[in-house]
Amino acid sequence: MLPFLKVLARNLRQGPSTDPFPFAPTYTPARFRGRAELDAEQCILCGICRHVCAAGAIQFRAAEDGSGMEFRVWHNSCTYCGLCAHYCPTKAIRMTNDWHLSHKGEDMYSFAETKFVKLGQCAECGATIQPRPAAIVEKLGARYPERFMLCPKCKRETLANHAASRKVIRVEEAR
Amino acid sequence: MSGTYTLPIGPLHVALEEPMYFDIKVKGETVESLGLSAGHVHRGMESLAMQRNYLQNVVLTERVCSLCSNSHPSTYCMAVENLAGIMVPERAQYLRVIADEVKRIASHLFNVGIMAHLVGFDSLFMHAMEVREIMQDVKEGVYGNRMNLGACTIGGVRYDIDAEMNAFIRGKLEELKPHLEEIYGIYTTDPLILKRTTGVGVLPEADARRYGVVGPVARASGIAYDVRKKTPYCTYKELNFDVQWDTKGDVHSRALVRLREAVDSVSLIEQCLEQMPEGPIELERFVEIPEGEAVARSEAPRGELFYYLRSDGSDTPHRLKWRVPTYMNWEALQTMMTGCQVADIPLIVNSIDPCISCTER
Amino acid sequence: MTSFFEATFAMLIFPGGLFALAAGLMLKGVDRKAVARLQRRVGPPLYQPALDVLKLTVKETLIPHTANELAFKLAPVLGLSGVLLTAAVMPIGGVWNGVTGMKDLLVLLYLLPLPAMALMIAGSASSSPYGALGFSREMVVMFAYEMPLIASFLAVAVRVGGTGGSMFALDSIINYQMAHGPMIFDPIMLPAFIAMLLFIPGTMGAGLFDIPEAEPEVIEGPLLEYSGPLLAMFQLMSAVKLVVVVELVVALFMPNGLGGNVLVNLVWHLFKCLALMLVAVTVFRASTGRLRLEQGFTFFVKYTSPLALASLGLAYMLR
Amino acid sequence: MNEIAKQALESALTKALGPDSVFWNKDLNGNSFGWVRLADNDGLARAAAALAGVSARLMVITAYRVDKYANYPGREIAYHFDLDGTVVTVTASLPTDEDTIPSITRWFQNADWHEREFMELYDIKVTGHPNPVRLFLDANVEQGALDRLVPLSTMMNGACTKTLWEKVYAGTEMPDWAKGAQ
Amino acid sequence: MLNKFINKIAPRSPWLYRLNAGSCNGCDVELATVALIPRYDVERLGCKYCGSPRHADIVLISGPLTSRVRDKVLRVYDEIPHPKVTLACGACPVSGGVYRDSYTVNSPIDQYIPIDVVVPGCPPRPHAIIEGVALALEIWRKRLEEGTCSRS
Repeated sequence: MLPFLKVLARNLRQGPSTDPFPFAPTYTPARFRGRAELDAEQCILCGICRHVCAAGAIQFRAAEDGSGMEFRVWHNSCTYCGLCAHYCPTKAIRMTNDWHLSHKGEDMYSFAETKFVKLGQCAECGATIQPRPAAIVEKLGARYPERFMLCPKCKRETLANHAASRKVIRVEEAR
Repeated sequence: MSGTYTLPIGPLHVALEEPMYFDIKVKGETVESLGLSAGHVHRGMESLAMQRNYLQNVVLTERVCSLCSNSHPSTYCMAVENLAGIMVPERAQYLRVIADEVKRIASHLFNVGIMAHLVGFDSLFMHAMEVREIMQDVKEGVYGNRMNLGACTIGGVRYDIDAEMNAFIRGKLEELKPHLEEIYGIYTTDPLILKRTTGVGVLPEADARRYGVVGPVARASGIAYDVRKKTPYCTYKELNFDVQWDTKGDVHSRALVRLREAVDSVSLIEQCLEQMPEGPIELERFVEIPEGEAVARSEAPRGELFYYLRSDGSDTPHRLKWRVPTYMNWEALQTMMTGCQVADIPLIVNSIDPCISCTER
Repeated sequence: MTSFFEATFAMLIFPGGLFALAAGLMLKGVDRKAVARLQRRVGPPLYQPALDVLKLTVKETLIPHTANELAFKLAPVLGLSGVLLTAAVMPIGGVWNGVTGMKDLLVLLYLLPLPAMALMIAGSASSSPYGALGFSREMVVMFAYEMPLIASFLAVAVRVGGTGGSMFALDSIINYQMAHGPMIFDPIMLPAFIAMLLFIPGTMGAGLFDIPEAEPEVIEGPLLEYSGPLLAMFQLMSAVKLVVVVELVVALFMPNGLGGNVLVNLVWHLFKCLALMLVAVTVFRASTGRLRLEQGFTFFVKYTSPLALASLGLAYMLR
Repeated sequence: MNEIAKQALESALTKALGPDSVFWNKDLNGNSFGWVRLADNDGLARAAAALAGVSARLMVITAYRVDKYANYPGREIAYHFDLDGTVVTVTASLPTDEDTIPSITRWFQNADWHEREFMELYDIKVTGHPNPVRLFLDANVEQGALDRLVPLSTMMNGACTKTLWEKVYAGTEMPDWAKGAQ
Repeated sequence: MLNKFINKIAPRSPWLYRLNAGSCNGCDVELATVALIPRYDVERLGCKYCGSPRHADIVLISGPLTSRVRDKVLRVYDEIPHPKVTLACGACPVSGGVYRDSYTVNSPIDQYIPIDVVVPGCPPRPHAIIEGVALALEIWRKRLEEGTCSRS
C-alpha cells in the first residue's frame, strides 16, 4: 500500500549518503571548471579571451612603462564558462578545478587573478612587439623562427633583404 | 472567514523558487480568480544579446535559465548555423543530443521532486533529488559544472566523450534506471500523491489549444506535439523514441509524462553513445555570419523553445529573440486554478514547471 | 500546604517545568535525528532543538506594526504556560500520580487545546493573510481531532467503570490498568488506541496533518511573523506539547511500570514515550505528505472518530 | 510528412494575401520555413484570420528596429506561426512615422503577452488589445527600452559601470577603456 | 556569563533564508540542493531552512538585483532580525555577472546591503556553498563575541 516504506527501510539499512565535506575532503572531477588561471609565459596578448568573455571579467591594462600588459580575471564577475580557455590559441588560460573560492565580503573587489604579461622584444631593434612565447613560435613561427621574432618594421627589412639576396642569386644563376 | 479576500503570493514566497507575484482572490479556502504580475526577473537579456558578439551570446543565452541551460545555447547555435549555413559535424550533433537529454532527466526529476515537496512529502522529495544527483555527477564529471554545461558552441560542441567518459556515463545510467522505475512506481501508486494530485488543475484539450501551451503541459492534455518528432533537429531522426502523452490533463498526469520522458531520455543517451560516429566535434574555424534571418526550434525540458535571429552582417546579432516554453503556459494557469483550493496553488504552479527567469529574461 | 508545594514542584520541576522541557527537547532531537536517518542523512545532533531555542533568545524581536501587540506577545506565553500546566497534571505510572485535586480527564480535555488556541491568537494577532489562513485551518483541524479525543476519553472512562466524577479520575484509570493489565492489550480498546495514535500526528501537525503550518502553502502559518524569544517560546511549547500528548496516550493505554523502583519506572516511561513518538510522529511524517484541509478533516471524521466510537460503544455494551 | 501542413498554410495565405505571398526555404535538417512580408498592415488581420482558420498556433511575436540594415528607418514586427511542425513568419513593417498595429488577440488569445511585451519594449501602440498594461518592465524603467539605439560606449566589450571598475582597480590607475565607460 | 555561553553556541544553530534577487535560478536550485538533500545535509551543521525571513540568521542572496525586485528584496532584508550574516551566492549579486550592463540590473548589491561572504561560481557547486556558510558562521561567531552586528 505504501510503496515508499520500502525506500525508507532501505535508506535505514544503507545508512547516510552524506558527503563528509566540510569535515573531510571531498572529490572534485578532473574536468570541473573552477578558477581561471593564466600562464603569463604562454600569453601572446591576442585578446580573444576578452573578446569571448560574456561577463567582461577579463581585462587588460597597459603598464605605465610600456613594458607589458596586466591581465586580470575578476573571479566575482567570471561565470566559469571556460570559453576563454577554449578559444585561447596557446592554451595560456586554463580552468583549474579549484572551487575553494568563498571569501569575505570586504575582499570582493580585489578577488582577482592578476598576471603581468611582458611584451616581446624585436630581436633586431629591440622595439616592443607582441609576446612570442615558445608555444606560439612552435605553432606559427616554425618555418622562419628567426623572422617571427622581429617587429613588423625589421621583418619588412629582412624580407626585402632576403628577396634582394634571392634576386642576386638568381641573377648569378642566370649568368 | 468566508468572505472573499486577497491572498498575495510572492514575489519572495517560499513555495516559489523564483520571484513571481500572484494576486489570488480567495473565498474561504477556494480560489476565485488569479492575477499575475511578472517582471521580477526581467534582466533585459534581449538588449544584452544585441550588445554582445555571437560567441559571448552562447554564454549569455545559457544564463537565461539554469534548468534548461543547455537547450538555450544549443538552439541559439542552431539559429546561427541555420543562418550561416554551417553544417555541424555529425559527432557533435550526437553530443548535443546527449547534453540535452542529460539536462532533461535532471530537470524532470527536479520538477517531480519539488511536487513531492509541495505536498509535504519531503522524504520522497529528497529521494528524487538524491537520484537526480546521479545526473548532476554526470554533468560535473563530463562538462565541469552542475548546472551550466557550456557544452555547445557555434559549429559544434566543446566537450568530447572519450571511451572513459562513455563508460562513466553508461555506469551512471545503469545506476539511474532502477531508481527511475521505482520512482515512477511510487508516483503511480502512492495513495497520498494520488489523493493530492489527481483531478487537480485540469486543463482540457480545447483550452490547451486556445492558450497554445507547449511541452509536457500540452502533452498531458492530449496534444501529442513534440518538436523532436515534428521538426527533428540534431540527430533525433535516427533515434528511436515515442512521444509521451496523456489525456487527463491534471497535475498528476503532467508529472507522469515527465517521468516517462526521463525514462526515454536514458534510452536516447544510450542510443547516442552506441551510434555516435568518430570524427571532429567542432568546426575548424569560425565562419562569418551573413545578413539575414533564421528561426530555430527545439524541445527543451519544459517544451518548445523558439529562437529568432536577425543578422545585419556584423559580429553582433541585430535582433535575437527567444520564446521560452513557460511563456506560453503561464496564462493557462487561469483555467487550471479557478475553483481550486489554496493548498493546490503551489502544486498547480509547479505542474507547469514554471521557469520565471526563462519567461522574463 | 503540602498540596501547594506539591503543585509548585509539579509545575516547575517535575513532571512539568524543567523535566517536561528537557524531555520535550530531547524527543524533538530524537525525532529530527531519526527522520534524518530515514532520509539517508546524518542529521543534526540530538541537542539541536535546545541550541535552536537558546539561539533564538539572543535574536531581535520584531513586531509587525499592524499586529495587536499585546495579543501578539501574550499568545506564546499563554501557550507555553498552558502546556507546562498540562504536563504537571499528567500522571506517570509508578512514578507520579498527578497533582492532588487535578487528577481528572476533564481537566486535561480543557487544557489540551491551549497550545492550539495560542496559535490561533498568534495567527489573528499578527494580522497577515497567512496568519489568518493558519488561524482558520488550525480551527478546522482542532474540530476534527477533538471528536476522536473525547470519544477515546469516554471509552477509557467507561471501560474503567465507576460513577460520576470518579470514572474520569486519572488515578482510577491507572489503578484499573495496574490491576487488569494495560488497555493496549484489551481488544475492545484497541480501536480507541489506534484512534489516539492518529490523534498524535493530528495535534502535532505531522505528516498527513501538517495543515495549519504547511510551509509551501501558508509559510508556517501563525508563526510566520514571530521572531526571537517569542518564537523560542513557541518552539518550547511545541516540544512540551509533544511530551504531553505521548504521555497522555501512555497514561491512558499503557501506564504500567516495571516493579517498584521509581527510577526504573521513569526510564521505562520515557522509553514508552519515545517509542510511541517514533511510530506516531517520526515514521509517520517521513512516509507521508500532507492532505488538503478538507481531506484531513474527512479523514478524521471518516476513519479516526468511528474507531474511537467503536471502542466506546463496545465498552458501553460490555460494561 | 510536413507537406500537408505546408499545403494548408500556402492555400490559406494565398486566399488571404494573394498568390506567391509565401517564400519557402528549408533548414539543414530539412524542415520547412515559410516567410511572408506584408505589403500593408491591413493584411495582418486577413493573414491572422486565415491562419486561425487552419488552426495554426501563434508561437511568438518579434519586434525589432530595422534602420541599421534596411533602406528606411523604423521597426518591423514578425509573427511566427506553427502548424504541425511547419513554421511561417509573417512580417509587418512600421516605418518611422507609424507606430500602430492592430491586435490579433481576436484570433489568437495567446498573443496577449507578446503584444504587451513589444508595446513596452519598442513603444509600439496596439489597437484593440484587451489588457494593455505593462508586462515585465518596472514602472521606473522608461517605455521602449529596446527602441533606443544603444550608445557605442556600452556596446564595447567589457562595458560596465565605471564605479564598479574603480573598485576593482582601487588604488591604482584605471585602464583607459574603463575611464570611457559611463 | 550566560550571555557569553549563548553567544558561543548560537552559531551552531544557523537558520538559512534564501533571497532571490532576480537570479537565473541556477544558484537557487543549488541552494535548495544544499539545504534539502541527503548528500549535502546542512542539518548536520545545525542549519535549517526557514520560510519566514523573521526566523533567519544567514541570508543567502542570489541574482543581480533587478529593478523590479529591488525594493522588495530590501524590505524583506530589513525584516530579518539582528544579528544576521549575508552571503552572496554566485557572480550576479557582486558584479551583475553576465547581466551587468543591463538596463534593469542594480548590482553591485553592496551599495544597498552589506555583504559578509561571497561564494563565486556560476552557479557555485554545493560544496562551495557549504564552505561559504561555514565562513559565514565564523563571521557570525566573531560578531557575537564582539557584540557588533551586520548593520554597519
